Amino acid sequence: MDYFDRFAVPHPSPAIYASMVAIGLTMLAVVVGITYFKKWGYLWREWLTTVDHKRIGIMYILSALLMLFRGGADAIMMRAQTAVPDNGLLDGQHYNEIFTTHGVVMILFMAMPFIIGLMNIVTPLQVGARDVAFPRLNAVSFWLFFMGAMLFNISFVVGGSPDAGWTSYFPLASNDFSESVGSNYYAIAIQIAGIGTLLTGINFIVTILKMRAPGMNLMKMPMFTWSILITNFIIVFAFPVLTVALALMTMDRLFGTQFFTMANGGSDMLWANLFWVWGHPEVYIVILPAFGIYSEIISTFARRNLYGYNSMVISMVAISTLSFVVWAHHFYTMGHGAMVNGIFSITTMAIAVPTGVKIFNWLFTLWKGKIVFTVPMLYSLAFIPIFTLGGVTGVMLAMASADYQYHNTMFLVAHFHYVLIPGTVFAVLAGFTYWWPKMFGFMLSEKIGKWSFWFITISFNVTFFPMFITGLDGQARRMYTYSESTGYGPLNMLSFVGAIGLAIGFALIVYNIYWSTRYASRNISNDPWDARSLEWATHTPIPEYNFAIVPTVDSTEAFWDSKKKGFKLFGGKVEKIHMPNNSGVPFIMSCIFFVWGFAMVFSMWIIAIIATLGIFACMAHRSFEKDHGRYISVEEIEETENKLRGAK
Amino acid sequence: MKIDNSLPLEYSTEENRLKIFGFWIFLGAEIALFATLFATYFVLVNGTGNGPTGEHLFKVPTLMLQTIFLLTSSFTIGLGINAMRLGSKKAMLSFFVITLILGLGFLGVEIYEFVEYVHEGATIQTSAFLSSLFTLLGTHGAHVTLGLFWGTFIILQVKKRGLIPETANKAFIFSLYWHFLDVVWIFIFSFVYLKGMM
Amino acid sequence: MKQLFPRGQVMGFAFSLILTLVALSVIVFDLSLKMAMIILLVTAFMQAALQLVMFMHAGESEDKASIYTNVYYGLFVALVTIFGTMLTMIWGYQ
Amino acid sequence: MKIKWALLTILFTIATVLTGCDNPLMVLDPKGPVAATQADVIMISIWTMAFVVLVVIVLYIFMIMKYRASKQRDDYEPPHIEGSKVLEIIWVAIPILIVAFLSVVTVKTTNEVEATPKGYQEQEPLVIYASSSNWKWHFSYPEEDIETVNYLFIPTNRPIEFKLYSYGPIASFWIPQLGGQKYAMSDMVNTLHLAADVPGDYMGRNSNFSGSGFAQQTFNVKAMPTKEYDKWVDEIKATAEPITEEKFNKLLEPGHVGQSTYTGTHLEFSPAPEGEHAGHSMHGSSDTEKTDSEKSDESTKDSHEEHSEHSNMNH
Repeated sequence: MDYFDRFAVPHPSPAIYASMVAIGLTMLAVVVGITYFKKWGYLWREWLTTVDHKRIGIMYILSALLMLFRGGADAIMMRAQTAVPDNGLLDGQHYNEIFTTHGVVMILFMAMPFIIGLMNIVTPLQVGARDVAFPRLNAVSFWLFFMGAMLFNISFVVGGSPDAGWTSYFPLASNDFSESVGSNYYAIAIQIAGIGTLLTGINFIVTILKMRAPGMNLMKMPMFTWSILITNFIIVFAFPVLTVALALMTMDRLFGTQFFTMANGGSDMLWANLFWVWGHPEVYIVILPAFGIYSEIISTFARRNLYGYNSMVISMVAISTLSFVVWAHHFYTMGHGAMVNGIFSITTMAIAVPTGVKIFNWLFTLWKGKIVFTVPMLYSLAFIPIFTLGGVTGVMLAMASADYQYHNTMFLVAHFHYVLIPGTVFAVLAGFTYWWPKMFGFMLSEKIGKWSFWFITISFNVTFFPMFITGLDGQARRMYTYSESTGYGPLNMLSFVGAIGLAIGFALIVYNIYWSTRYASRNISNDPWDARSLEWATHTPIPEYNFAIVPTVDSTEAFWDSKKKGFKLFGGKVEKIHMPNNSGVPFIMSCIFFVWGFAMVFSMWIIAIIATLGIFACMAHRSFEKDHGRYISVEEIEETENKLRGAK
Repeated sequence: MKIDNSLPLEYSTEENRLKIFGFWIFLGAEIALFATLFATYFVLVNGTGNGPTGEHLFKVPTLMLQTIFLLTSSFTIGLGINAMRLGSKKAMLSFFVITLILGLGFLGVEIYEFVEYVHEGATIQTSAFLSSLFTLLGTHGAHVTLGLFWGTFIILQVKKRGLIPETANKAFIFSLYWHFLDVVWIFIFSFVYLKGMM
Repeated sequence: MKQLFPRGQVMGFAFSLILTLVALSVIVFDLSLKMAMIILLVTAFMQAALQLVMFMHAGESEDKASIYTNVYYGLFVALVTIFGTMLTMIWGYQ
Repeated sequence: MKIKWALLTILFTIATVLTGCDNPLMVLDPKGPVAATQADVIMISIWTMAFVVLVVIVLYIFMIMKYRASKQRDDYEPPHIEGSKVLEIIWVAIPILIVAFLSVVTVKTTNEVEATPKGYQEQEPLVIYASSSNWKWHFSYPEEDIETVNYLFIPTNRPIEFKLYSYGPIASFWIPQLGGQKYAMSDMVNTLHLAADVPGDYMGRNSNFSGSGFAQQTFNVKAMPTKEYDKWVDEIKATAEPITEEKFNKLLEPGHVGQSTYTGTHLEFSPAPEGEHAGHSMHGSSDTEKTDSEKSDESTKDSHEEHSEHSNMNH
C-alpha cells in the first residue's frame, strides 16, 4: 500500500473528494455516451487524428473555455475566502493551491490556447493559404498542449496541487518547502504544453512568411496576421528560456542538482530571473494578438480602414523587442542597486510609447467612421479606456522607487488584471463572437451577448478597482486571510460581489452558445458582419481546402476592395488541390507524453524510461514514414463549391 | 508534387523549402535555449561550494580531441552535402558515415570525461557550478546523441530510396543541425573550457 | 575527386582550425583577462560566422533576408539573456 | 447611452469606495523620509497619468458619440484615411516627453531611497539585522546586543540600516509607513535604509508569499524618541534571557510564535550570509583575490552607489 500513498492528496477536503467523484462520473458518462451513440469512429477519424487547422483551432478554443471555468472556479473561491476578515472557508494551504493553479491555468491553459485557437482558425484564411505550413506538427502542438493541461489539472485529485504560486519562486518551490508532488506537476505539465507552444511558433512563422496569397507582401497583411507573426517570433525566442528554467527546476526537485538551492553555490534568485526572462515576453504573447483582434474588429465596425497601418506595425515590432529587455522590473526589490533598477525602469516605461501609439490609432480609426455597436465592437470599445487605466498603472509600477511600495500588493494584482482582462479576455471573447459564424455557420445571439458584455465589464471594474485601493493601504497579495482591524473587509467584499457578477456574465456566454445553437438562423451569408479581410471571402462553412482558387491580393483590404471597387479576388481556374493526410501519431505520441509526465511527477523511473523510448519510436516512425498526402480532384472541388453556393 | 528542377534537390519542392526555412526558425529557438544554459552557467560558475573548480577539472588533451572531432565532422558533413549536390550518392554516404563516426568519437570522449569527473568526486549534485556544467555539456551531448540516431536513419533512407527530393531535404536539414551543434561547441570550448582554465 | 573537396570548404576548415589554435593561446600565454576575453569573443564569433555562411549556406535561398533576420534576432535575445542575467544577478550587486 | 451609464456607474463605485476609507491609505500616509519620497513619487505619477487618461477619455467619448452609425446618414460611406504624419509624430513625441520626465524622477528618487535618508547623513545609522524564518521575523541589534522576535522597537530621528536575510523562502521586509520593501533571501544580505520621523505604532509584514503561514507573518513596529528607546534597551538587558543556539533553532522551526525578547544575538553562532559566510556564488567564489574585497564589502557597495548616482545623473 505504501507505494500507492504517493497518489493520495496531502490536504484533502470534502470539495476535493466531491471533485474526484465528479471527474470520475463525467469521464464515465463521456465514455458511455460515445459508446452508446457509436461515435468512437467519428471522434477518431474527424477529430483526434485531424490535421485541419480549423478543427484544431476549435479544439483549442473548447479546451480554453473548459480551462476558463476551471480557473474561474478557483477565482470565485479566492474572492469568497477573502470576502470577510478571518474567514474559515478555506485553510491557508488550500488557498495557496488555488491561487497557484488559477494563475497557471488562466495564463498558460486559457489565454494562450484561446489565442492560439483563434490564430489557427483565422491566420491561414487571412493569408489565403490552404492550411498551415506543417499541418501534422500543428496536431502535435495541440495534443501536447492538451495533455500538458490535463496533466496539470489532475494534480488536485492525484497527489496534490502545486502551491508555490504561479511564479513558483525558489526556495519555496524546492523539496524542502514544497514536499508534495504539486511542484513536480507544475514543472512537467507546463514543460509538455510549452514544447507544443514552441512548435506552434515555428509553424506559424513559416506559414505567414512563406504561404501568403500572391500579391500580399508584408505591408499588405491584415493587422491580425501581423500581430500573430510578431507574437510567434516572441514565442520562438522566449519559450526555450522557460524550457530550460523548468528543466532545471525538475532536476533540482527530482535529481538533487543545486541550481536554486540555498547551499553549495545555488542561487534562488536565478530562478526568478529565468522565469521572468520568459515571463515578461509571455505577457506580450497574450497581448499582441489581442491588439490584432481589436484592430480587425474596430476597423470592421467603424466601417473604415485601420488608421496609421504603418505605425501600428512598427509599434508592435518595437513592443516585441522591448518585451525582451524589461524583465527585471518584476524584482526591483531583490536588492540590485539603483543603477540596474534605473535601467529597467526606463526600458519598461518606454513600452508605454508604442502602446500609446496603438491606442491613439484605434481612436482615430473611429474618427469619421460609422460605428456599429455589435457585441465584438462593444468589447473592443470597452477595452480602450479600461486598458488605458491598466497601462498607466503599469507606468506607475515601472518607477522603481515607488514600486518598492506597490510590489507584492493588491495594487499589482489590480494592475495586471486591468491589463490582462480587457487586453486578453475581452479580446478573445470579442474574437470568439466575431469569428463564431465563420466557424459554425450561425451567429451568436446579440441580445444575450450584450447582457453578458455588460455583466462582465461592470463586474470586472467592481472586482478589481477596489484592489488598487487596498494595495495602497498595505494589503499584500496572496494573503488567505486578514484581521478585521486592517479595515480591508468592505472592499474585499465588494470584490467578491464583482466576482459573482463576472461569473454570471460568463455563465451567460455559455447560455448564449446553447441558445444560439438551438434557435439561431442557419441562413447567414459568408460575410455576416460586412467585414474586410480574406477569411470572409470563402464559404461558410469553410471547405477543408479553404479556397477553391487561391486569391490574389493588392491591398491591405483586398476583400473590401472586391466588394466596393470590384477588385477581382479569384482569378484563374480550379486545379486539383494537395492536402495532407490525417494521422493518429500526434495523438498517440502526446498520450505517451502524458504517461511520461505522470511517471516523472511520481518518480516512477521504469515507466518514464519506457515512455521516453515510446516518444522516440514515434519520431523514428515519422522519419521513415512515406506520406505524400492526397489530392482533391477538380470534380470534387466543383461539386463542393456548387453545394456551398446552393446553400445560400 | 511540383518539382522545380532548377534548384538543388533539397529545395526542389514547396514542401522542402518550407521545411528548410522552418528548421532555420527552430535553430533560432535553439540559440535562445543554449543562451539560457550559458547564462545559467555564467551565473553559477563561481558557485563551487565545497566541490572542485573548473580549473581543477578541465584537461587540455580531451578538450582538443573533442574539438578536433567535432570541427572535422562539421567539415565532412559539409562535404557530404556538396557530394549530394553533385549527385554522387556513394561519396555522400561515405562522408555521412565519417561524420557520424567522428560524432561517436566526440561522444565517447565526452562520456570518458564525465566518468573522470565523477571519479574525482564531481557529480551533478555536488555544487551549483557542476550542476550547470553537466547540464550545459549534457544538453549539447544529448543533441549529438540524437543526431547520431537521426543521421543513421537518413543514411538508411538514402541507401534504400536513393537521392530524391525527400531524402535530400532530410539530409540537408540534418547538416544544418550538425553544423549548429558545432557552433554551440565552439562557444562551450571558448567560454567554458578555455576561460575556466585561464 | 577535386569536385568532392571544394576549395572554399577546405579553406574554411583550415581557417577554423587556425582560429581554434588562436583561441588556445589564452591558456598558453599569460594574458590579461580583458585581452583573453577579447581573443575568445573574436575567435568564437568568427568561427560561428564561418559555419553559418560557409557550411550552412544561410544566404543561398530565397529566404535569405528572413533567415538572417531570424539569426540576428536570436543573437539579440541570446546576448540580452546572457548579459542581462549577468547584470541582474552579478554585476548589479557589486 | 449605455456607455454613459456604464461610466457613471464606474465613477459612482470609485467615489463610494474612496469615501469609504476613514483613514488615509497607509502608503500615502508616510511617517518617515523614505516613505515620504515614495508617496510623492506616487502622487506625481498619479497626476501625470490622470492627464493621460483624461486625454484618452475625452477623445474616446468624442469619437463614440459623434461617429456612431445612428447619427450618420444611411448612405454615408466612411472615407479611406491612411493616417497622418503630424498626428502620429505628436502622439509619439508627447509620450516620450512624459516618459522622460518620469524617468528622471525615477532615477533620482531610486538613488535617494537606496541611500541613507536625506537630513540623516551625519548620524551613525543604527544597524538591525532582520531575518525571516517560516513564519516569523527575528531582529538582532548587534550594537545593543539584544534580539527580539516579531516586534521591532526603533528610535525616531535616527537612520536605520536593516540587514535583511532569510532562513528559508524569500521574504519581503515591508513597513509601508516607513518605506518600501526589500527581499530577505537565504544566500545574501540586502540593505534597506529607513528612518522614522514620528513616534507611533506601525504595521510591518512579510509581503512575499512564503508558504501556508504567510498571511500571519507580521510584526509590530514601535518608533519612539531616543530616550525611551534607550530605556527600553536597558530594561531588556536587565530582564531578558540570553538567546542560545538551542533556543534559536527551536524558534526556526516552521510555525507561528508570539513576541519574545533575548539578550545577545543569534549572529554569534549563526552569522548572516555576508562576507565570508555568503552563500551566493559571487561571494562564495574560491578565487583568492576576492576575499580581500569582501571584508570591505560595505565600503565598496557605498562607493558603487555614489558612482551609479553620478552615472545616472549624466544620463
